[in-house]
Amino acid sequence: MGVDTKVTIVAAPEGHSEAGFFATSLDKAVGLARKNSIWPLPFATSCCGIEFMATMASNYDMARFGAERLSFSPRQADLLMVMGTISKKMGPVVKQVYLQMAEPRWVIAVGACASSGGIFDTYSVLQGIDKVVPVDVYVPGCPPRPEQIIDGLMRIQDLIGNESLRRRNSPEYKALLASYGIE
Amino acid sequence: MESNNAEHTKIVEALNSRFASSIKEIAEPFGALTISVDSNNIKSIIAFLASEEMGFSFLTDVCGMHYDTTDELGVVYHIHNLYTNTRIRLKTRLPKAKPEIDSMVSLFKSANWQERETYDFYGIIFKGHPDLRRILNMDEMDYFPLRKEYALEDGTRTDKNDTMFGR
Amino acid sequence: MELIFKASLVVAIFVVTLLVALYSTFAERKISAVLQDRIGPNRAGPFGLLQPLADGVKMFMKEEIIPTTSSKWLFIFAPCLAMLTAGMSSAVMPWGGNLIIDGETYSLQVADINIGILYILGITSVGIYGIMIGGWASDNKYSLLGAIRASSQMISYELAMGLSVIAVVMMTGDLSINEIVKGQPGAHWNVFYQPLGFIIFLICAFAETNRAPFDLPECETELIGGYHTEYSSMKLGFFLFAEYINMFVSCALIAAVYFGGYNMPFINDFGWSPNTVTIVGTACFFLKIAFGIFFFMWVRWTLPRFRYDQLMRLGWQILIPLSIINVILTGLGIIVFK
Amino acid sequence: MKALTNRSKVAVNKELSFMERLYFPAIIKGMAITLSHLFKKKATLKYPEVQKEFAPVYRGKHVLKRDEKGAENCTACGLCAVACPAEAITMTAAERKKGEEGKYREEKYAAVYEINMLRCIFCGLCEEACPKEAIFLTDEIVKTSYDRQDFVYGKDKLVEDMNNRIDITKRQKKY
Amino acid sequence: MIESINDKISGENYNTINLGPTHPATHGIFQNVLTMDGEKIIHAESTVGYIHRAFEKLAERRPYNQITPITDRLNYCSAPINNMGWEMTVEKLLGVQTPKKVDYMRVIIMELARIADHVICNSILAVDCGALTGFTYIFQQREKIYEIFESICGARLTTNIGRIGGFERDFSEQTWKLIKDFLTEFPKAFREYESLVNRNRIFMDRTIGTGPMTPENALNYGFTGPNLRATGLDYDVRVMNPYSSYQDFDFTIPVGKQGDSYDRYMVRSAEMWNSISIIQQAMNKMPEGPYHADVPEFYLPPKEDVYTKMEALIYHFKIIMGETKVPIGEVYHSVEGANGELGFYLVSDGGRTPYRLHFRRPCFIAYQAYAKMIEGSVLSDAIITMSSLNIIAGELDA
Repeated sequence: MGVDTKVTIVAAPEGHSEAGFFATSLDKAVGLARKNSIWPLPFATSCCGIEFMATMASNYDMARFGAERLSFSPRQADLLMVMGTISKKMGPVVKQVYLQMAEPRWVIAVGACASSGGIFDTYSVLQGIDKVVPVDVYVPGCPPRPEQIIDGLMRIQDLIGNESLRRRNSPEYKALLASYGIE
Repeated sequence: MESNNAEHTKIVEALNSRFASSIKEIAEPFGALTISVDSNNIKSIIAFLASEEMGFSFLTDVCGMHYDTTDELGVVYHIHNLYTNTRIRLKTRLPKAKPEIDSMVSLFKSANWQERETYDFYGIIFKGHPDLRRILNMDEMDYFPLRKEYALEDGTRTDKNDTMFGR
Repeated sequence: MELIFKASLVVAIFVVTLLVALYSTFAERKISAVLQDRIGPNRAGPFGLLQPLADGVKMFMKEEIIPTTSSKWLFIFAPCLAMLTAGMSSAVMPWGGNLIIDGETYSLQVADINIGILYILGITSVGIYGIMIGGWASDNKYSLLGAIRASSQMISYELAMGLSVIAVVMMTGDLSINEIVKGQPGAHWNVFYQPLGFIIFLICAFAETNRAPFDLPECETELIGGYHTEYSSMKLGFFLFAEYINMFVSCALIAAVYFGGYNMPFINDFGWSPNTVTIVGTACFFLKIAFGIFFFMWVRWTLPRFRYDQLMRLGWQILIPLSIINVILTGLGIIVFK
Repeated sequence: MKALTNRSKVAVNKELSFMERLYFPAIIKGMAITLSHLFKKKATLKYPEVQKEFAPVYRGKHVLKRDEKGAENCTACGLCAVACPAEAITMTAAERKKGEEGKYREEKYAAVYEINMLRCIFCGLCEEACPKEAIFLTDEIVKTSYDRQDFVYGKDKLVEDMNNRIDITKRQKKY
Repeated sequence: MIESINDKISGENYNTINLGPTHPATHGIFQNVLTMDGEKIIHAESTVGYIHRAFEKLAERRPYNQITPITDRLNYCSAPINNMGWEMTVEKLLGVQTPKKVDYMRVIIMELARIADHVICNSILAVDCGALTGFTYIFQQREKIYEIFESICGARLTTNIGRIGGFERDFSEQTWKLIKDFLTEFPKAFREYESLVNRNRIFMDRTIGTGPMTPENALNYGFTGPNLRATGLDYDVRVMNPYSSYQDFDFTIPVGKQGDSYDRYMVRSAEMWNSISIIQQAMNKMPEGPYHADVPEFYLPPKEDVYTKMEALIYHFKIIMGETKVPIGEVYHSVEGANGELGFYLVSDGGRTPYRLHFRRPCFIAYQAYAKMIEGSVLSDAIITMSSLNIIAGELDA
C-alpha cells in the first residue's frame, strides 16, 4: 500500500526498440493464442459479481471470447478480474492472489469500487486496487453493464495480442512490480 | 397495527411494577413503544420481557449510538413479541469514559455478532460476552470509527475538492 | 511390412487420440454452450475451431510454478503418469476389422492381447496414481482431499465395473476385446443382452473418468480444482488432457464391449469389398465413440453431482450387489439358453 | 412452535416415490429438457457486433447540453456536485465576459467541469439536481481504458457536439 | 488454538482448512476456518468484514435523498426492496401518506426484485450442487427483470429506483408491456427449471438434511425471511406489519418442515410463485392516480416548474441542498427483504443528514448461525448450506 497511484506503466506499451515492448511475429502468434484463451479468475466480492454472472450467462456469453473456463485456482488463471469493493481488510488477500498467479498475468478492475473506491470513500475501503496490485484495464460503472465488462475483456485482448513475450522480463515491468513490493 | 395501545399499557404496567426505579422515560414516537432504561438493569428487564409470561421471544436488533451533545454512548434494543405483534424499543445511555453493559448472548444467540459489531463501531464493552472482538474492521484498528469525532473518509483520496460538496 | 504397418498404426492411433482429446475440450465448450442457449467460443479461427490450439499454446507459454513445499519430483511425475497411462490404454482397442493389402491381412489393432479387458482395467487403475500423487505432492489440503476422493472412488467403482464386464466375458468366453467385438456381429450387441450390466458399466465409466455427476476429485465449487489446484501451465494441461483421453478410451470401450465396436447392422448386405467394410466399420466405431462423448458431456451439463458418502453408498450398496446379481442372472441365462 | 397466522402452507414434499428413488425418471426428464435447448434459438446477444438498445432513460455517460444556439446551459451553480453521493464532480466557475453570449447561456459558466468516471456510480442524482437542464445522463456507456487518468472527463468529452446532438427529450418525459 | 484444544481432548490430529475468502463457493467473501477430521467438519469459525464499507457512517454524512443509492448496495440482488424500504422509512418519519397507486407500483417492483433475488439463490444452489445449466436458463428470466428495472429507472442492478414520496416517473407503456411479457414468460421458464432440478434425486439427496434448524433455535439466532419460514414458523413482515398496502393482496406464506437446505430452496420457489400472483393481483387492481405523493417539500418539482415558478425553484434548491425541515425523532421501519426482515432504524436530529441510521441486515444476523449449522457435517454440505442461506456479502458486512 501507499504506492503513488500514478505508477501505471503496465498498460502503456511505449516504443522500446530491441527486446522491448513491440511484438515480433512469434510474439504475435503467441499473443493471438493467449488472447483467445483467457482464463479469468473472478474475484467477485459484491454487486459487480452479479453483473459478471450476467456476463457469463446466456444473454451475453463471455465464452465467445474463449474466456469461459473460470479457474478459481490462481495458479491456472491468466486474468484477475477484481469485481466489487475491496476493503482494507481484503487488500492483502488480493495481493496474495495476484502473487500466486503464474506469469503472464493481467488484472482488470471492474466497477467503480475496485477501480477507485467509488461511492465508498470511507475509512474501511481501499481507494482502488491499484494501491496493492498493478491494474491493466479499468472498467467504469457501478456496476458496469455486461457490455462494459466485455469491452474491458476486449481491451485486455488487445493488450495481450500486441505484447512482447519478453515484456514480463523487461526492466520497466520489474520496476513496476517492485513499486508494489512484489519480487 | 404496531401501535397496539392496550398491549402497550399492559407492558408498561408490568415493567413499572417490577423495575420502576430503572425506567427513566416512556414514549411512543410514531406508535412504537420506546422505553429508556437504566443500563445497569437492562439484562433483567430484557430477561423478564423475554420470559414466557411476556413473550418477547425475538430480538430484532441491537445497535449502538453516540449522543454527541451529552457525549454519551448508548445501546438500543428492538425486541418483538411475534404472537401479539408488539415491538418495544429499549434505550440505554452509557458514560463514554466507561461504556459497559451486560451482554444478551445468554438470552439471545443472535445478540452475539450484533454486540460485537456495536463494540467494533462504538467501543461499548458487553460484560459476559463470550468472544468480544472486532468483527467488521481489522483487528489492528485502534479507534472506534462510528463515534462522531472520527472522520468518515480515509483521507487518502486525492481526486476531489471538498469545497464542492458542502461538507 | 507388418512392422511398418504396426508402427504407423501406433502413430496414427496416438495422433487420433490426441486430436480427439484436443477437440473434446472444444466440443465440451461448444456443447455446454448450445445446451445452455449460448454460442460458445467463436473468436479463435472459423467457428472458434482453433480454440484448443490457442489453449495449448497459451499453456505451453505459461510460467511453471512448483510450490516450494511440494515434493518436486513427484509433483512433476504425476501429470506425466496420468498422461502416459491415458495414452497407453488405447493400444488394445480394435479400431476396425482387417485390412487386406497386397494379399496380406493387417489387423487394425495394435496389440490383440488375450486379456485386453484386464489390461485396460489395470492401466486405468494405474492412472489413478497420477491423480493421487499429484494431489499429495502439491501439499495443498484441497488437493489432498481431491486425491483421497479420487482414489477411494476409483477403488469402489472398479469392482462394479469389473463385475459387469465379467458378465460380458461369461457370454463371450474370452477376455480379448477383439473377440468380444467379434462376438456381437450385426446388431447382436451386448447392450441388448446385458442392459443391466451396461447401465452399471456406464455409471462406473463416469466415475472412473471423474466426470459429472462423479467429478468429486476436482469439483470446482467445493475443492476449487481438487487434485490439480496447484498445477499451472502444461502440467495442468496434461491433467486436463488425460481426463479427455480417458473419456475417449472409456467411450471406445463402451462402444466395443456393448455396442458391437466396428460392427454395424446390414453391413454385409451391401456387397462391399472387405476393405470397404473395414473402413466403414471403423467410421461407424468412431461415430459410436463420438455419440458416447456427446452423451458424457450432455450428462455433465445436466446433472448435479453426488456427495462423497452418497457416491460410496451408490457404489458399494447398490452397484456392486446389482452387478453380482447380473453375473448370476447371466450365468443362469447361459445355462438355460445354451 | 405455534403458527403466527392462518396463512401458512407447507411447500415441501420430501417423500420420494418408488420411481423417483430409481434416479432415472428425473435424470431422463432433465436430459430431455437440456436436449430440447439444443434446438432452441440462442439467447446470446453478440455484443461487439450487435448492440442492444438501452432504455431511453438509461443512466450512462453524462453530457453537458447546449441550447439551440449552441450556448452551454451550465451555470456552474454546483448543485450537481452537492447532489453527488460519490463526490465525483468538480467544477470551477467563471464569469461570462462580453461577447461570449453565444458560448454560454448564463452569466456564470463552468470554466472547468470534470467528472471522475471511475468514481461515478451513475445514480442520476446530478441530472435531477440540475436546475438548468444542463447535465444529463445518456444511453451511451463509458468506455474502458488502460489508464485511470483517462477517466477524468473534462469539458472536452462532456459538452455535446453541436453537429452530433444527443436527444434527451425522451429522458425528460414523465409519461 | 482450536486445533490444539481438540487435540488434547481426543488425541487425534485434525486438519485445518481455510474455506474462503476467495473460495469459489463463497460467492461473496466469507472466510470460514474449518477444523476437519477428514471430510467431516469438527469445528467452524466464521470471519466476516471483508467488504465492510461503513454504510452506517456514510449514511450519517449524506442527505436523505443520497442515501437511496447507498441502500442499493446492501443486498444488491434485490436493490429495489432496499430502496423502497428506505423511502418508506423516511416517509414514516415525515408523515407522508403515499397514494394507493404508488403502493401498488412499489409492490410490483418489490415482488419483481424478490423474484430476481430468489432466482439467484436457487439457481446458484444448483450450481453449487454441480448443475450449471439450470442457472443459465433461469438467468435469462432475470435479464428480463433487469430490462423492466432499466425501463423505469435507467439501471439494471443498482437501481436507485423511486424517490421519497413515490416514483421518479410513471411506468411507461413499454414497462407495462415488459411486465406483462414477464408474467407470461417466467412461469414457463421457471416450471422448466423446477422440473430440471426439484425432484431430481441427486439434488434432493444433496440438500435434504443439510444444515437443519428448529424454529426455536432459528428464532433465537435471529433468522427471518425464507430461512426462518423453512423451519416452519410463518413469520412474514408483509403479513404481520403490512406496509405499502400488502394487506390488499391475497397470498399464502410457504413454510418448510425441518429447515434444511431443501426446505429453504422449496420455500423460495413457492415464494416466487406467490410473487407472480401478487404482481398479477396488483396489475389487475391498479388504481388510477398520481405516481407520487403531493409533498412539495420532499419530492422534486418537475423541471418546467423550476424555470417558471419561484416556489418550485425554492423547493428544488432546498431539497437538493438538504435544507428542508425534517422532524426530530426516531423511527424503525422494516420490510420483508428477500432474505428476511430488513429494518431501518433512523434517528433524526432535524439536520440535513440522519443523526444515526442503523440497518438491520438479515444476512448479518442469520450468518452467525452458519458455523454451528455446519459442525458435524461434511465439506460438501457446508457449501450447500451456505448457498441455501443466501448470504449476500454486501448486506452481511454493511
